[in-house]
Amino acid sequence: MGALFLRDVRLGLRAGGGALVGILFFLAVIAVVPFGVGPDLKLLARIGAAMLWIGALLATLLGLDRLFQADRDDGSLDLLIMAADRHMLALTILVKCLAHWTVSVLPLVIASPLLGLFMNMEPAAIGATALTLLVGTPAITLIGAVGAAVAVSLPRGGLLVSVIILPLTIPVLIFGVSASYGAVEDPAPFLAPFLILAAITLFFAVLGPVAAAAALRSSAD
Amino acid sequence: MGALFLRDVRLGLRAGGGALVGILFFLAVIAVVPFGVGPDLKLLARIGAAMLWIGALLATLLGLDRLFQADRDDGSLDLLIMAADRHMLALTILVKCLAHWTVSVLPLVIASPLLGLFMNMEPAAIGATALTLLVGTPAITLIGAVGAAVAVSLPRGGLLVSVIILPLTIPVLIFGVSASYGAVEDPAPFLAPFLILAAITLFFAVLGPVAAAAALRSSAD
Amino acid sequence: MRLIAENLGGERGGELLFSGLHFAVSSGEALMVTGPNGSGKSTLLRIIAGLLVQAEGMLRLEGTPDAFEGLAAAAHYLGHLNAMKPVLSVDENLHFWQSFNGRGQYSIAEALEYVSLGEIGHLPFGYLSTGQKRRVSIARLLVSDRPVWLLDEPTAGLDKASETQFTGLMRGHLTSGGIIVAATHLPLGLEGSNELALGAAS
Amino acid sequence: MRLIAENLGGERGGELLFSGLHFAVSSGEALMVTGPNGSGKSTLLRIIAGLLVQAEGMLRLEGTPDAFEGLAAAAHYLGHLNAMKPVLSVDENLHFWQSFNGRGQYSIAEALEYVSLGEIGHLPFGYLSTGQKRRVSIARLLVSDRPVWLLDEPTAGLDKASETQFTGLMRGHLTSGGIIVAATHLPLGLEGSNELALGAAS
Amino acid sequence: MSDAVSKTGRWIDLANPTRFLSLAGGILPWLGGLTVLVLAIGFWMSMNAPDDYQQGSTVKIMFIHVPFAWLSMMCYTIMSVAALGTLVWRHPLADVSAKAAAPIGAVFTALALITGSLWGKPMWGTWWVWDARLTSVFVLFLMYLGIIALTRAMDDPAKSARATAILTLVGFINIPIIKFSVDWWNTLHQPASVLRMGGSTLDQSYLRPLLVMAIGFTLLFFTLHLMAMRNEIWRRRVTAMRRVAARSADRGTVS
Amino acid sequence: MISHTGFVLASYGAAIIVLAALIGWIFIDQRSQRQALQELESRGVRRRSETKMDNAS
Ligand code: HEM
Ligand SMILES: Nc1ncnc2c1ncn2[C@@H]1O[C@H](COP(=O)(O)OP(=O)(O)OP(=O)(O)O)[C@@H](O)[C@H]1O
Ligand SMILES: Nc1ncnc2c1ncn2[C@@H]1O[C@H](COP(=O)(O)OP(=O)(O)OP(=O)(O)O)[C@@H](O)[C@H]1O
Ligand SMILES: [Mg+2]
Ligand SMILES: [Mg+2]
Repeated sequence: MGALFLRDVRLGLRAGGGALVGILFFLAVIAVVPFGVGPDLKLLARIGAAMLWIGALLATLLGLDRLFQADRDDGSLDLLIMAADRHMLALTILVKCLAHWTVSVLPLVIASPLLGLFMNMEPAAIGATALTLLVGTPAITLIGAVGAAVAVSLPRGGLLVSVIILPLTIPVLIFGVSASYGAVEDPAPFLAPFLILAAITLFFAVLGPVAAAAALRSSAD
Repeated sequence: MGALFLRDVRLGLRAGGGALVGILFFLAVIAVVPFGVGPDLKLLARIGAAMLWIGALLATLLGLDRLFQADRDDGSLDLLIMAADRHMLALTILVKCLAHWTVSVLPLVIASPLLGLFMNMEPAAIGATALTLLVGTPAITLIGAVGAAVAVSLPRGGLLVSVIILPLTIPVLIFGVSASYGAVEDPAPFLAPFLILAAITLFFAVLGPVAAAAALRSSAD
Repeated sequence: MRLIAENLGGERGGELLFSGLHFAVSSGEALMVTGPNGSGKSTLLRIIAGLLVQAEGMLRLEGTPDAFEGLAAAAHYLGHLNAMKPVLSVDENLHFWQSFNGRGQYSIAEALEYVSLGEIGHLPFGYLSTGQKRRVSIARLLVSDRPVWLLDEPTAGLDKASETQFTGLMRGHLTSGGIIVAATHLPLGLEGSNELALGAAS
Repeated sequence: MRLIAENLGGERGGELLFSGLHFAVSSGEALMVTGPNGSGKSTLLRIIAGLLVQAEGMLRLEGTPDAFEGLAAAAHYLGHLNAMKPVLSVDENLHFWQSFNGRGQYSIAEALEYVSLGEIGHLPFGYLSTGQKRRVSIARLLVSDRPVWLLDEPTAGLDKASETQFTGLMRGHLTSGGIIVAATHLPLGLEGSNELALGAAS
Repeated sequence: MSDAVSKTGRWIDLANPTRFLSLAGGILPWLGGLTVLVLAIGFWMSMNAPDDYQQGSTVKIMFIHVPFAWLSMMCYTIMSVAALGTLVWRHPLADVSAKAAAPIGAVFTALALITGSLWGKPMWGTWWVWDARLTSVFVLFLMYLGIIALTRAMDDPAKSARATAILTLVGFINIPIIKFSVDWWNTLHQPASVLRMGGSTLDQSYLRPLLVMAIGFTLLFFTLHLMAMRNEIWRRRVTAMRRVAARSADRGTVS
Repeated sequence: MISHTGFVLASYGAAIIVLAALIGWIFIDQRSQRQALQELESRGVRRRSETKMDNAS
């Protein structure tokens, strides 16, 4: 399993440039919002957490559709499926998701405090947002894995995978953003939505790989 | 050339699930936003244009990296390059870009007024945004084509692409968004950024394919 | 150990390609699946590998060694595709499959030596010629142990010397008690192997 | 028409694979390029097709027919990859290459008939078996006219019947004044063709 | 069906598409007739319902809005059960049922959205707000469309069946969110007043036409669903027969 | 009380139009599938499973 993780991380770094595309897209999102909101720094600070979350959510979608496609195209997927007795397929998928998250999403999480500064957010809000991103974004990747597995036999699943995934990621977004706000605004609680967010991630850490495994198994032909 | 356009459009539609998927994707992206920033209609109206542009950027980027990769992986690219005497390679690339834009981005541009309504935008802002999207998004595709061509020629050039090419898309985004705002907010001008946007598109309509052709020619191996 | 198929049928896109197949392959034996293009050779191999579900009939491996549970776990599958990543080096590719499938009799260097690619391990897989790629794929069979080898046109693209070498490898696998099922258009040079001819199709 | 190479050398990754090649192939002649894996057969074909630049020497096509300018424009290249899209139907794939490369002597239906895939045109290309895919690729050579055929292991995956059929197609192309350069490990059944043996490599 | 067929055999019989077709053919005219009758009565009753002292005549929108909203959720639930049927029992009709239901569900959801919007303008002063219930229904609509797009994108029904089933099941999470969104988040939208613990709080003069309309639209849904399932079975037969025809012609020319 | 007859009419109208379109589509689909089946059957094409099933019943 360690080997699979390493291979996927290497591939991501070497071939796709995944990390940077994500960050650049993230940057683009953050760069453009102030135009809309205008020079109102207060307002900017208020929607900062939301914009960071939306940016991270959308950036995660980039490249997610090829999560299994690439392995299918060169025949690796067959062998991964055949090894299901040794390595439970769901676990294999979990590891692949982790690798994707490490390469494509973790850099965003690390960069988010910096962007929070750009958005004039308070330190507490920045910290809370980074923390919620760290805890919440894996859920997006895990949900995405289901979409990627369902659409694996479509050579250009890109948009379709996003369409399938996005509605399902909305709860993650809601709780992520509300936890970030909870850290600064008084009546709103932080812990409750944060715990729900963690629970969602754990829930999809089980459901996502299992559902994706079922989809992949039926896709083999 | 007509045949190439048709083939690529067909591929995009068939493999990705049809033209509707593009619109659906946009709908899903826009639906995500109110969850993040909250149901504040005023605020939504203000960031509406920015969100529409971000959605369009994301849709363009999804799958753009595979513009030539897919053709290379199945050997078509060799034959397209060999036919350079019959069909100038830059023209071939332009047609491929057009097809990609038609399938992945045009539906979004057409759907954008509807989404503007959802975001509670003013009629003038909606019209301006749709117009800037129509004029500006081809530039993103054309810039992306250069990146895709470089990525094909350098198997480990993924990073390079995102560092060199993608930042070029940010000016497009910024001029697009500021032109959209110029149409409604008084002190901001509309025409100046709009003309710059058009100029960028025209500029890359020439430079993009030529640069991509050069990269592809040197890539064949 | 015995691979047994009873009344096996395979379909593609709702259409039965073959049916009522009976065969049994014991330790040390090889089965050559032959037939014209589109007759279902690859389909049969993928059914044995557990990647497709049979339309009818039964398939089982009797006397599986303890280390493996089930047919798929006990089988190496060498399909048309090489299952290697072009941007990773040959060593990295093989190393991954070795760690993933479990360490075998041979080390990576030894396995590469067996397919005469001793000095090529550091090159990205994508830089190899067709035949060299196929040989790296064959080396994958050596770096992990599996008693059953399912080979789909294994010698496509190999030169004469590599072909004989590969025949030697297969012989070695058989004498050490393995089973081989191979789909092929070209004779693989294994004397005394059984042949299963699939029906004619377009 | 005459394809002439003088002192031709080819390299890969900075390493000279072959050098000082001299050959000339006239209308109606075939040249078989042979050699072990990695000896540079595919490299040579890609150089002739203009997809790679030669390291040294000269290459030219004398007496090119008027319709074509330059060697690359006058050549059909059949590489290892089939250059077809799995999601499009066979007909759509062939139709695209026909429109892109120019209409030839045969219609798509006729070309498919020539490779015995007459009724398969409506199926998505991805549904075909390996040999059927290769045969569709061969049909691509027929739907547009090119005097020079560059074939890289054209018969890989073909069954016996299709192989003979393909030999017939090549004969037809030669008698109508074409040129064939083929890289191959297996005899293609063209008697009287010249052979170019490339040096030994790993 | 002969008398010999026992009750326990019925379900197995239904698994057979041919039996299903003949059964559907028998039921459909009656079901269709009943639908028209109930809908006509419901329409008449709702036209004669008194105006609300607060909402005026717009309360009449309720008689269609609420059934559409209910049906949009029911249809997804049916599809989820069918998805279980595909995945667990591999029932051959389950996939047909799910695939046929999706467009109908999408239409009912769209109508719930449209009538809701048309009600919202006079009541709330806006066509649309991004509150929890409205948005979750919108998400449901998107999910219907996503499922339709997925089934259309794959041409092999056997392959798309399981993929779609998995997606449907994962998306079922949304249904409880829609149902309870009004309780979990305080929103503009009405909380449940008909289907709730402790009995309905709605006045009889509105409850009766509403229930009749709801029954009528439910009957309409089942009629259309049966017809669409029948079409889907026929469509699959046509594709299978076309393939066989092509193949046999193939054999004829080649060997 | 203000009456909003326009909105009521619009919502009933929209419902009727959309439902009519759905029903129409289903009927058109039904006709085309039936025609295709009849055309194939008249050409003598049979499904593979049909023979089995006919024997069984
Ligand atoms: C686009 C906007 C709307 C959407 C998507 C929507 C959605 C729904 C849904 C899903 C239900 C079923 C709830 C359940 O069974 O628990 C429902 C019921 C209902 N809606 Fe709406 N609605 C919308 C607008 C409105 C408006 C504007 C009103 C009136 C002011 C309204 C009044 C009601 C009422 C009275 C019920 C019945 C609740 C019950 O008795 O259970 N809706 N709506
Ligand atoms: N993914 C698929 N979907 C539907 N049909 C397929 C698929 N793959 C193959 N087929 C069909 O199944 C039949 C058998 O294919 P298969 O690959 O098993 O043949 P084969 O005997 O291996 O042929 P070859 O010698 O060309 O490799 C072919 O007619 C092919 O069209
Ligand atoms: N893209 C590439 N980059 C660098 N080196 C390459 C590349 N492709 C091939 N080579 C190297 O060039 C040499 C010749 O490759 P080529 O494909 O021409 O061999 P070949 O004669 O066609 O062999 P085969 O019989 O296996 O097809 C090989 O040693 C290979 O490693
Ligand atoms: Mg095969
Ligand atoms: Mg070669």
